[in-house]
Amino acid sequence: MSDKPNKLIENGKRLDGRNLDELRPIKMEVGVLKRADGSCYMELGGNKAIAAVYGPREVHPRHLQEATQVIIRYRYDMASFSVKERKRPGPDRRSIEISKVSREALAPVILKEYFPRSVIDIFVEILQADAGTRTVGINASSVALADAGIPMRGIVSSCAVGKVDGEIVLDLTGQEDNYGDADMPIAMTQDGKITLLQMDGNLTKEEFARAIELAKKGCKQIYEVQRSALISKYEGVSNV
Amino acid sequence: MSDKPNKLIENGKRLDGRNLDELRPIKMEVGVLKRADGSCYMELGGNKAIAAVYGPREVHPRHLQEATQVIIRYRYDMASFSVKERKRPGPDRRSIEISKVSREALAPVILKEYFPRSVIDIFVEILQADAGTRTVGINASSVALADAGIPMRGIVSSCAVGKVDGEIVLDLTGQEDNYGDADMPIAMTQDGKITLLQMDGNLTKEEFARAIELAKKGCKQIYEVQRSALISKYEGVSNV
Amino acid sequence: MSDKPNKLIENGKRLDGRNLDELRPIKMEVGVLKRADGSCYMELGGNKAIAAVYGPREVHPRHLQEATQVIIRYRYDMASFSVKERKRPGPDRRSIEISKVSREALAPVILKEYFPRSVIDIFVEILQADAGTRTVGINASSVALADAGIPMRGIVSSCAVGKVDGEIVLDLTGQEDNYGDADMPIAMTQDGKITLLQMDGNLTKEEFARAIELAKKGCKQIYEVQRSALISKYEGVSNV
Amino acid sequence: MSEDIIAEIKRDYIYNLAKKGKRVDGRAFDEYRSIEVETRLINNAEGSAKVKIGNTQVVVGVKIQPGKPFPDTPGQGAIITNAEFAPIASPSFEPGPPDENATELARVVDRGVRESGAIDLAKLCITEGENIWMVFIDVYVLDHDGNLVDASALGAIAALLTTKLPNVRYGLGTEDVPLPISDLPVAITAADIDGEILLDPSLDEELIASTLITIITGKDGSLAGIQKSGMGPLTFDQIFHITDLAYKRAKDIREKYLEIVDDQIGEEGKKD
Amino acid sequence: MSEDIIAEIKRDYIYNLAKKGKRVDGRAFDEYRSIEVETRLINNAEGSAKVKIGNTQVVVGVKIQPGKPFPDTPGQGAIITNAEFAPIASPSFEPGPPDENATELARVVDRGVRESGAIDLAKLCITEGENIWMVFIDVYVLDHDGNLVDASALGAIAALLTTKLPNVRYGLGTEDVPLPISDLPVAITAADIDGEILLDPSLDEELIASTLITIITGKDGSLAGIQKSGMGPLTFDQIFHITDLAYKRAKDIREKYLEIVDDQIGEEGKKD
Amino acid sequence: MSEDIIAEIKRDYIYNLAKKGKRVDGRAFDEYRSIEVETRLINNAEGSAKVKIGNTQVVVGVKIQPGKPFPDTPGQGAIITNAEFAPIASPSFEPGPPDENATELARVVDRGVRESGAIDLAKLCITEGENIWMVFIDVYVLDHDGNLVDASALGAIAALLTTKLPNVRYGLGTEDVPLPISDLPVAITAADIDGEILLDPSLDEELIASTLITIITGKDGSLAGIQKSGMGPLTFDQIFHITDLAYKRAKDIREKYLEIVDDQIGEEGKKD
Repeated sequence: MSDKPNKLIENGKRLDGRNLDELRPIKMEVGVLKRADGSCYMELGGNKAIAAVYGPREVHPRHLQEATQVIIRYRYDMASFSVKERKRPGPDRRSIEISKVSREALAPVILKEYFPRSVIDIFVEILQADAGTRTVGINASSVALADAGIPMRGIVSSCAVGKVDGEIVLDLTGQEDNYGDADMPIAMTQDGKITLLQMDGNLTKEEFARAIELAKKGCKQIYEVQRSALISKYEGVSNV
Repeated sequence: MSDKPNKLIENGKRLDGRNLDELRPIKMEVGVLKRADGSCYMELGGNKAIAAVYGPREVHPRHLQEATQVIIRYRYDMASFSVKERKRPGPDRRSIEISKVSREALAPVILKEYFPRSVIDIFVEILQADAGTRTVGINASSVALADAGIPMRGIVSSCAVGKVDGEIVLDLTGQEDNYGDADMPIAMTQDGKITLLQMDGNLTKEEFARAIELAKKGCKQIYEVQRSALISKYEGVSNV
Repeated sequence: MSDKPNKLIENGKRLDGRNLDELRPIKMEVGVLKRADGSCYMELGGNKAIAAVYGPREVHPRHLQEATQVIIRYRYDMASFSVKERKRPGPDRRSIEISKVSREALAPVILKEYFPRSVIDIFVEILQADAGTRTVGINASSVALADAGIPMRGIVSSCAVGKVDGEIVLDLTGQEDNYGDADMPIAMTQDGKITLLQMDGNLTKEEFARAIELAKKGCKQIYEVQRSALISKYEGVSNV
Repeated sequence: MSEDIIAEIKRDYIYNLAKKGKRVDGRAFDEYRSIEVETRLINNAEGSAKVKIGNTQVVVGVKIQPGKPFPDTPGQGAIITNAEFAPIASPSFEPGPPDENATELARVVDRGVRESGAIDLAKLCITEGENIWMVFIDVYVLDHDGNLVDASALGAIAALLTTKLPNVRYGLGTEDVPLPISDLPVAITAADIDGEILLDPSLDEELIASTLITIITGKDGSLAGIQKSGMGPLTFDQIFHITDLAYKRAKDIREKYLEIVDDQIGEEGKKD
Repeated sequence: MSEDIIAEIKRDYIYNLAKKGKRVDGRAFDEYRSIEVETRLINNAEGSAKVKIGNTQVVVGVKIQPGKPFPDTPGQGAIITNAEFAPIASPSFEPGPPDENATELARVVDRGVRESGAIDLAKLCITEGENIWMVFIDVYVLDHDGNLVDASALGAIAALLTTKLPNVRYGLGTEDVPLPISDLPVAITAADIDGEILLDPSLDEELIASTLITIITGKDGSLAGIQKSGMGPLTFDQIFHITDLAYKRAKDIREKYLEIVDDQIGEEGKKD
Repeated sequence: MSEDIIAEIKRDYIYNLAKKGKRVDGRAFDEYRSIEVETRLINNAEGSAKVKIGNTQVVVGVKIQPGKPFPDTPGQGAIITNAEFAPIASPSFEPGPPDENATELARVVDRGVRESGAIDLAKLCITEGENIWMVFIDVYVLDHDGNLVDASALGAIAALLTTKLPNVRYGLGTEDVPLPISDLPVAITAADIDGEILLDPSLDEELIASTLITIITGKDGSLAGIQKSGMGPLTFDQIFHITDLAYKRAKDIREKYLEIVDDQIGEEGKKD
């Protein structure tokens, strides 16, 4: 890890030049994989990730089927080279937890009763990581689900907010996460239902309320990107 | 481990003040868990353990069922903090062997033909260990089986005998086990059938015969404790 | 490993006295195990291995069955003490690959459609290793399949060829493999179909052609040994 | 009647009660079941605690061993938190590594301890870059009747409060000193049953809840951790309501079950 | 119509086309699909490349870390190659260690790099017997439309060409220097469909092929590795035919996709 | 006729024979099948032996490597015993770690070697607290026709008798010296078939026995280990009867198969 800088915020600007309430640059492309039923590539600052959706398809073996609704599986995985210290391939406790909360973040918008006895698999591969990977995974998965034609009540959008040098900021970088005071990933629907909420660190109740407001703003911007990526796809034009 | 003391027996007394044929203090409580069908907590000197029984219940998947009798499973587990050096959680070769011989120690008294296609699970968690944990597990399990209402021909009682400083003694402590010459855990029914017998160390045939006699005496005492623990439970009074 | 010798070939002879186109001494015995349906023990120089065949028998669970043909499984395993540095028991990536290519080396001669919904298991245990173990495994398995009465189009024979001190040689020892320039295991049927071909190292196209010719010669000799081992078995006479 | 039908009837019953503002065991929505905390029950552990919340029962053991620091924190001790759903706790036990629920439990407990700054990791450095204290927090669930997170988090802090660094055993000093604990984070978990928010859910309540949310607060009332768990969404209003409740309830529990232990430790310290 | 029937029809179609000397996508038997190579796309890796062959897509990352040498090669660096069929690449993903196909893929890629002598392992020794560079080559398959071996092997070499030894990070020098690469091995894979030999098989072609064979050749045209994979036998004539084809095709690919990268690196080197 | 029916008939037959005091292969109840012991068959092992008892066949290899001592025994070597039911031995082979039967086999063999004091572990210390000899005893079952314990235990001691410490290889001396063996424990296993006690059970006999018991005795006739295995109970009288039988039979086997090896080693020692 790099050494701790003296200041992470100077004159209201962050080390990468962003304002406190500004997202990192985003790139999003739909349908990047041929074999998957739906897919989406997303960059958010230094994060690069691909989400793929397979299904709905029948569950085997049968005793795992659910009679009245579709099963949703989510597997978040970090490529071994996505981080500075090589990560041993395969799941660890962190990725197991992220897979669980990400699945729970997306499940509320999927019309599960449409596909009894079936399963929808959502796979996320993080190719390059720089804080906020779980939010990137959820955003890309949400679009990949739409790309796969899965019927949904809406799109889930996700971003992280946190506290850095005493300020509430949007979309932390790795450096801000390491030397900051709090990190709070959140996911929500367009109608303001929270489907993911985690927090690490230290926030007063007032800061928490401000962080939530900032997260709403961030998710709204993310939603616009998701929407235009999907439109570009259907117009046959890539927004890359 | 502590260093080896000069003598483990002095003037016919052991380092903890016991006579050669004396058990450590015992505490036994029945029905300590609400979720299990039967349960029992037992202390024997420095040992603390809980046994839980679940079942009989149907076996899944079906191809594992036995058509004419119940399957009995037994899982002995040591908590990571139960021993001086932290133990990595989960089974190791020692616990696999203990689980096997403990299952075989209890199976002979269970009326297995009453529950075809079913399974009875016996789980033992060792919270604190000081030699003799497998005997504690068997004693507590035997009572937990009764607490669960499993029909049995009798109660299995278990204790260890061994050789320390050349003497045959009952119920070895960890220190006596480490620096002694032989350790022999045994389990038996009230009518004198041996259902578990293991021995490590070195015994002449004459010592073996004496050890067996001492074990009979020890198991009889254990049985009385098991019996009164069960009576206390049914009288609605704890003997703790 | 031993240090690299100055020369591996001197005056057209190899360090163990063999000519360039000579196999190491072979010992082969059929039916060495009672429990297996077919078995074969083989020595090739410093290699010692046993192959066992079980089946054909029904596949469980059923969803693994193939409706029109038999499934063939092959498991190559090295005993922990078969090599200089103790090998941890169980499969590793090398043995997984060898098991795959060995299965594919034998499958073409087995009349698979004779036994739908069934499986044939081929197990190879390497007791002592000195280069060429996969060829020994295939040769012994081929004979064990015949011993088990599995209907086959022919016998598969296997040997390794390679380049050592610039020369194309037959059947490399461990030393020749370590300090040589190329190693090429090959398996073929009597009618000249190649069922296994792997190569490591460096060969010009001309050397490759010569190596293939030498391999043909080696496999022919192996075939004669396999044939006489089977004949000895049926004559009730061991050729050991 | 099959177990499924009984379960179905039970769920309807709990659901309908909740809609009337009631709970099966008569508690108010913001009321906890009775809590018991027992410390120092495991001699072989450097710290230990058993916590009961109603019928839920967990034992937490703390083991301390010297070890190598992580490359990126050469001057800091390490916390390793693990949760085992001991087979005795559950009829559906399957052997194998912890499943996603046990993993989540361990990580939420870990985060509470770590992010509240309850342990000053810099004080656990023995020799920078070479030797540090590793703090293993092992949670064993003995009986599961809901709300494992709060019981485990409370057990972890209670066990840590009674933990001593084993200087003598490892030849690093002439006496064992208490682990320095600087905050007393408390986890409060709420369940959402069709819009109603219930604290300290029982297992039956958890099974019909659409989602659970845990709020961890420190001594100064600030938030030290949050985890939403489960398929149901929550509104912003619900979340602010829960954080308010959590703050109050955490304060009660901290005073009643943790500060009392802390005071005992402090007095012993003076005696030494 | 069930998926099985569609698959059956498709297979018949490909088979019958092949018998007429044609392929579904109109390619000649010895023709590759379009190839794209992009390097240095992963900042956190010391080297990286993404390769597309038609719809097949792999990313290869190279990580370099100091480590202990193997006991029998105290003066040599180590190469550790791993292949992951990332779940996004396949509807039939099962969690767990790499299966036999991923294992074989990793080992064939590894052999191509190792046996061609592309990396001079002696130059990766830092302190004999104590400290060496470990080169981790990790192949992630993102989209699988056949011929993973050629894509992965090409990606591995392209990633290695752009790899720098992280001297600065590990305090072993004042600048990061390129990994010394001395050969540019290229893998060419052929499929046998009822006696017809097709290069660069698509996934559908692989599924009806009786066998696949990969030929790896180096810059000087010599063979550096061979792997036959699959249940079908091959004749000697087929093998000689394939090695001839492989040599030519490898030369084209090397010139077009690797030497260009190599030249760029060389020029940068001069600039430094 | 199905295999199950054949198995059923065979079991009845063995059972009825046993009630008449007879065995299928004509042996007396206290009689062993023919035993063969071959040593030094594996060049790459520091010691090895192959044992046949009837059709049962095991190979035991001993590997010796330097390693770190356990923290609580800094001045002692280590014994690590492992048993593999090699797939060739069994139609019901499943891949994975050793099952409970293989685990029990390994632990009983280990206990026989360890508890008899056959190996003086203090003599396997190279540098106290730092470097010791680790003795890996690996049992591979090649053919399973019952009584694996006796065959494996006999193989372990025979292999250990022929084991040399590889001083030269690890630069720890100028010659390899024999591993010091001070006892020759022998395991004798009995089966209880409806009250009848049969030594050296065949696989068919094991399958109908209610229980098995192994008695390990040392040179001086004392008991060095006992293991009861199986669901059936035993009476005290049965146990005393078996220990008497075991003592006698162990003496015969020790003289015939182990002391002869020991003498050979001794003579070689003199020659050196």
